[in-house]
Amino acid sequence: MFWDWDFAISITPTLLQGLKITILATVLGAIVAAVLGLVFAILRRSTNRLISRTTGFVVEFIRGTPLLVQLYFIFYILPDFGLRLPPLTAGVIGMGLHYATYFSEVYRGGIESVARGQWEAARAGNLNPRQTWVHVILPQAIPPMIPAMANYLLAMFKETPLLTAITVMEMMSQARSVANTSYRYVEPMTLVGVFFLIISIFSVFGLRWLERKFGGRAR
Amino acid sequence: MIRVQDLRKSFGTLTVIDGLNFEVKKGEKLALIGPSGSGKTTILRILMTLETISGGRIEVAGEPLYHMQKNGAEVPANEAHLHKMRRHIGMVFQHFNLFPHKTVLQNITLAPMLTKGESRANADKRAGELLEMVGLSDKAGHMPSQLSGGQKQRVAIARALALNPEIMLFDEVTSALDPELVEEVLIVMKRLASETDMTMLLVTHEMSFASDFADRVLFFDKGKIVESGPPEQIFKNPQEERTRTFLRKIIAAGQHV
Amino acid sequence: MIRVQDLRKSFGTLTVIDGLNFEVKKGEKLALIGPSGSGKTTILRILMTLETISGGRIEVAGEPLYHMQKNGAEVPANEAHLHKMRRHIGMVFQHFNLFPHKTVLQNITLAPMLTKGESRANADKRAGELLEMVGLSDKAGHMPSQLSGGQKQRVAIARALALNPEIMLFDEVTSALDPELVEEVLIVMKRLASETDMTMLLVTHEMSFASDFADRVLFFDKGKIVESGPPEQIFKNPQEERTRTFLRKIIAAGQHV
Amino acid sequence: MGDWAGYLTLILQGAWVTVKLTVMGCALALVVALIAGLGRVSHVAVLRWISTCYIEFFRGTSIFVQLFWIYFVLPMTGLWSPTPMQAGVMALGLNVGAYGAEVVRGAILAVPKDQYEACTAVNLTRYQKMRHIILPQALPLMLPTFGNNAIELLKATAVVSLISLSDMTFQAQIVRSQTGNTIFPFVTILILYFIMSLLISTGMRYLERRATRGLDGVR
Amino acid sequence: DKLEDLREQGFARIAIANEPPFTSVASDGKVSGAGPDVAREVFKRLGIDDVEASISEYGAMIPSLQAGRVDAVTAGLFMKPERCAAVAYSQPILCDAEALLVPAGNPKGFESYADIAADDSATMGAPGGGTEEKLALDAGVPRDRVIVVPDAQSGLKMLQDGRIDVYSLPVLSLNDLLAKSGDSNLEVFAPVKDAPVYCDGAAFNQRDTDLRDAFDVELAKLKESGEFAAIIEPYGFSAEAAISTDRDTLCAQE
Ligand SMILES: Nc1ncnc2c1ncn2[C@@H]1O[C@H](COP(=O)(O)OP(=O)(O)OP(=O)(O)O)[C@@H](O)[C@H]1O
Ligand SMILES: Nc1ncnc2c1ncn2[C@@H]1O[C@H](COP(=O)(O)OP(=O)(O)OP(=O)(O)O)[C@@H](O)[C@H]1O
Ligand SMILES: [Mg+2]
Ligand SMILES: [Mg+2]
Repeated sequence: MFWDWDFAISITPTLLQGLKITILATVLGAIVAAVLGLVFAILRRSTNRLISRTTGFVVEFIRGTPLLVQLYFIFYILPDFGLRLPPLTAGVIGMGLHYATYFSEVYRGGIESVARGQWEAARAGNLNPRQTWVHVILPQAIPPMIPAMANYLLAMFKETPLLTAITVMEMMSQARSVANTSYRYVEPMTLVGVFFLIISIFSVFGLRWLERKFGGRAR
Repeated sequence: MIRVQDLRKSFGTLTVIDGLNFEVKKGEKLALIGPSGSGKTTILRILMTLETISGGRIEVAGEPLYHMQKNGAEVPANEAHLHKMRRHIGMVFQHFNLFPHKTVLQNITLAPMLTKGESRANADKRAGELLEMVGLSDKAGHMPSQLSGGQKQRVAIARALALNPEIMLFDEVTSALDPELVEEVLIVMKRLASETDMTMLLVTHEMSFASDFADRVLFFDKGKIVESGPPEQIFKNPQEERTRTFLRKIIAAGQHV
Repeated sequence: MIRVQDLRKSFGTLTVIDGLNFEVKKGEKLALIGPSGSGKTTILRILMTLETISGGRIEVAGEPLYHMQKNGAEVPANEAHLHKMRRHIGMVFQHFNLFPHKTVLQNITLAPMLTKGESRANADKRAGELLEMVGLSDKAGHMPSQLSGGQKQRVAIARALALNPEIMLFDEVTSALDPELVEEVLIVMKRLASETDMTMLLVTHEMSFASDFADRVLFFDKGKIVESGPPEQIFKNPQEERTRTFLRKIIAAGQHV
Repeated sequence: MGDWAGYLTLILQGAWVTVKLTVMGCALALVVALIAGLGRVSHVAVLRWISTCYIEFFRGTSIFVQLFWIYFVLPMTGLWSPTPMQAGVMALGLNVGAYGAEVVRGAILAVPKDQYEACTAVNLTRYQKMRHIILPQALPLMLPTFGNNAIELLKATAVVSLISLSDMTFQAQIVRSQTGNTIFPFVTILILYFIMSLLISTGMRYLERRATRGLDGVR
Repeated sequence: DKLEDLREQGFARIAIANEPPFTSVASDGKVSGAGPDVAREVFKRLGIDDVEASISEYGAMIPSLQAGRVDAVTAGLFMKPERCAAVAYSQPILCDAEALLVPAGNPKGFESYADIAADDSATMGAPGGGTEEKLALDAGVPRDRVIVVPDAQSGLKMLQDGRIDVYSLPVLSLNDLLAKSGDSNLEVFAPVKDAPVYCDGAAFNQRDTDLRDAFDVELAKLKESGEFAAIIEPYGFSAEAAISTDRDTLCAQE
């Protein structure tokens, strides 16, 4: 017997419960990533070599090592140094930190995509740096970033199963828990795959729309 | 109005301008001509403070541009000094550089409102007059992307004029335009030259226009002034061999002067 | 050599060419002039099979270009037919479109070796002759990025000639060049026009060059031929009001014809 | 607590598995990315369709689910029963290959239209055009993103520990439970991952320099 | 015939858990522990010279068996009715009772899973898909107070960090864990009241009952000769417990 519909239907509410946590973790993580990413981007542009280099190293390190290991680190090792975070918080911070390194690149790309002539025209119009950023650069830099950011949001969504390792009951954990108690694996895992796929497919349509609207470049 | 003394400018190891001296009187219309890469754009960009200088001194309206007084000594200018000096100068770029996310009207009013604290009503009124002058009264609400090249360039001219600079710099304002659209911009420029007493520096490859427009022509080569004088002299009776060769080539390529 | 009948071309809802008819005889040199957006480029691109057509019929060297015989009926051409027909035609682009990752020599020899199976030795020899003709014998090993615009365009001409097409198409081959570099390209083109009996179609905004180069001039507007005739007639004594307005504007913008 | 040198050897054995997974996964990803990327821009509708489905499917679902299907569900269908190493390489290669395919497509489309037209003007066939003109120019555009993708793949190898493949993260877990020490194994593998990702990015930069040699000033 | 295939091949693939003392991995990578040692011995007697052990997480063991990725699981996978329905067990091998790891002095006085259920603020850690999780849920501990912990070391750490109040595993597992940690602030409470004693067996694919039966024959001989006790007792397991019960009893025990 390969597939049991009744069983599949009976576990769906449990999985949807997990899906809620998955989405919560994704959205909160993305907010952290967006804010921290901007901080990284600004620090990396700093004229102080020490600050920009150090930030560069930290960013490279975080980006070069697996999120799974970072999550273990945050959840199981940081308490030794007096920082005990609840699972979801640890997960949000871990994912946010990891993806902030990607977001910082997006910010950089967005800012660099503004034509040099725009900086010069602002200067010729005698705007000061703050006015240049607010009225000329950012309004042009942000729209092309949106598709790339949405892309990373989707990537974060798909990485939430890692949170299992730090006891967050997201969708994949729920599925494994169901599987482990029922000894049926095909239904929960396939359902999880289907949920991921459905959300991704809708997101892809959303992304295409964003790309059309803001005409940016994807990953 | 402008005095350039021993100006030097290098990009890395490449020296683009090497010991340049010239003066421009108030209200004078100057055309800068010369082969590609001779440093014409660079000079305008330096006057607009879009570059830094490597040596020498520039005075604009009686004050040093890249230097300032501090405790009696002359030190490199800081951003505040540059900001003050830029009020004297406006520039129109080859590729217009309009703000693509603002309407035509906003492009013109943005800087006056932000840098001079003008009220929206005043800024709008002045922008209306300028659009009238460049013949684009009906385009105030359009986005730049809805305009043709010639129209964009006329908006760019209006934008630069909106700040009422005493000196205007024009860098090949027609060379990115389709030939048929060139005329409408040149008409505006000629009118501007004859109607105002602004000081104007114009870089161009259109010899006949340079000749119509300018009181004086500077012929550049390799970051130096080879020859300077009224248009009749430079175009009809050039003294230097280098100038003659340049003009011969230009004429062979189909332009008349 | 070329016969265009009732040609129509639309981009979406925009009809760019609408019922165009003309013929070009073997060896004829034709200049296509007209305002921006009139469809000049589009015609050349259609002849080079870079576009599809929306209606009408074109014959090149006696065979239909966009149609072919199949079981006695005329059907739209397939890629194989287009590939065969393209052997008659070469094109030089406004922006040269050299292959940036190949040397000058490779740019010229690539197509003969790949499409005609020429040996490297033969292809190199012919490339040498062509480079000689365009005055660039010493640049064979250079990369395109090391050349000036004028040199690039001369290489592009040599590349197109290497395939020995019977028809050559030139689309504003000098308009992306610095004025000083225009001449060297025009010299090559004039020589080409006088020395070979290739059929040539030239789109240009340089009226004096069109007048020197062409046996016949077609003046286009809005995808239609407004007037056609020998250069003396078109430039000195145009029959149509539209032609006169166009020429007036061009002359006002600084060109002579 | 014991014999650190011995446990370090265990981790290094895991590191070797990680290296093998990364190298083979990248090789597979590269091949798949080229095929699917070319399929995406093919003029044959069916090929475009198949490539799109593959890409959207593997980008749309999470690598955990893919790994699970390949390792547990595929054998149940009786078609093929991959070893853990094969399953890991397949999941990683197909997953990252789907992202790579979009990079290939993007790079091919980023070659200016002019170049395609010049090919038609000198009458090259479709194959000759791709082989001699488009791909050689697209390659330098792909390399930086491929470098990032390779690092993504390296990090993703950590998830194969979920199918009991003794990679570096898995070995760290074993050392952790055998010794009761958490910091030692995790710090060790963090450093090892970082070294590996540095090697990848350095290697890619070298390749990039080679591929763009002579192309300077073109773009 | 599966047995013949394995003999020819010269080794059997077994899944083991990363859970001392059921299994242990030496610093040279060699696998030992009570489960693998018994399996190795029995397979040897069946003419299969060697076993190839792969460490799995609990959740992956039964799928591995069903997908034919391993020939047997000898990992402290206790017999329970659902599992007996999913796999073919041998006769019992390792028996252990459930235990609780709690702060020293057992401040909350937990002695059974029902005690945990009764304390609204108590959270309990257990491995995902393990017996303990099921027992706790059956005793009325709500789902959100049973934290699924990825591995024993993480469970210990969470207890030390105060993230959970109690961590439950079989007695010997907890003893080993506590000994390795050397943490005097914790203690093991064993056995858990009202919790049955469980025994594992070697688990086979249900298609391979022949192999299972052959395994049982050799296992019985091993038990009789006393060699069985010699293998498992050094790890702390009781041979008597395994010999005095059988598969059918255990599979019926809820
Ligand atoms: N930012 C820069 N970095 C390096 N070199 C530069 C830079 N800007 C200009 N140059 C070089 O300085 C020289 C002069 O350039 P400039 O643009 O002033 O010439 P130009 O006379 O305006 O030429 P054109 O007629 O082509 O516009 C050229 O050789 C150019 O390559
Ligand atoms: N790919 C396209 N999609 C939509 N419209 C197009 C496309 N190519 C050309 N057009 C339109 O077709 C018309 C004719 O264009 P074409 O380039 O042939 O003009 P042209 O005579 O060569 O002008 P120019 O002198 O500016 O080169 C223009 O209105 C142009 O906007
Ligand atoms: Mg310039
Ligand atoms: Mg054109």
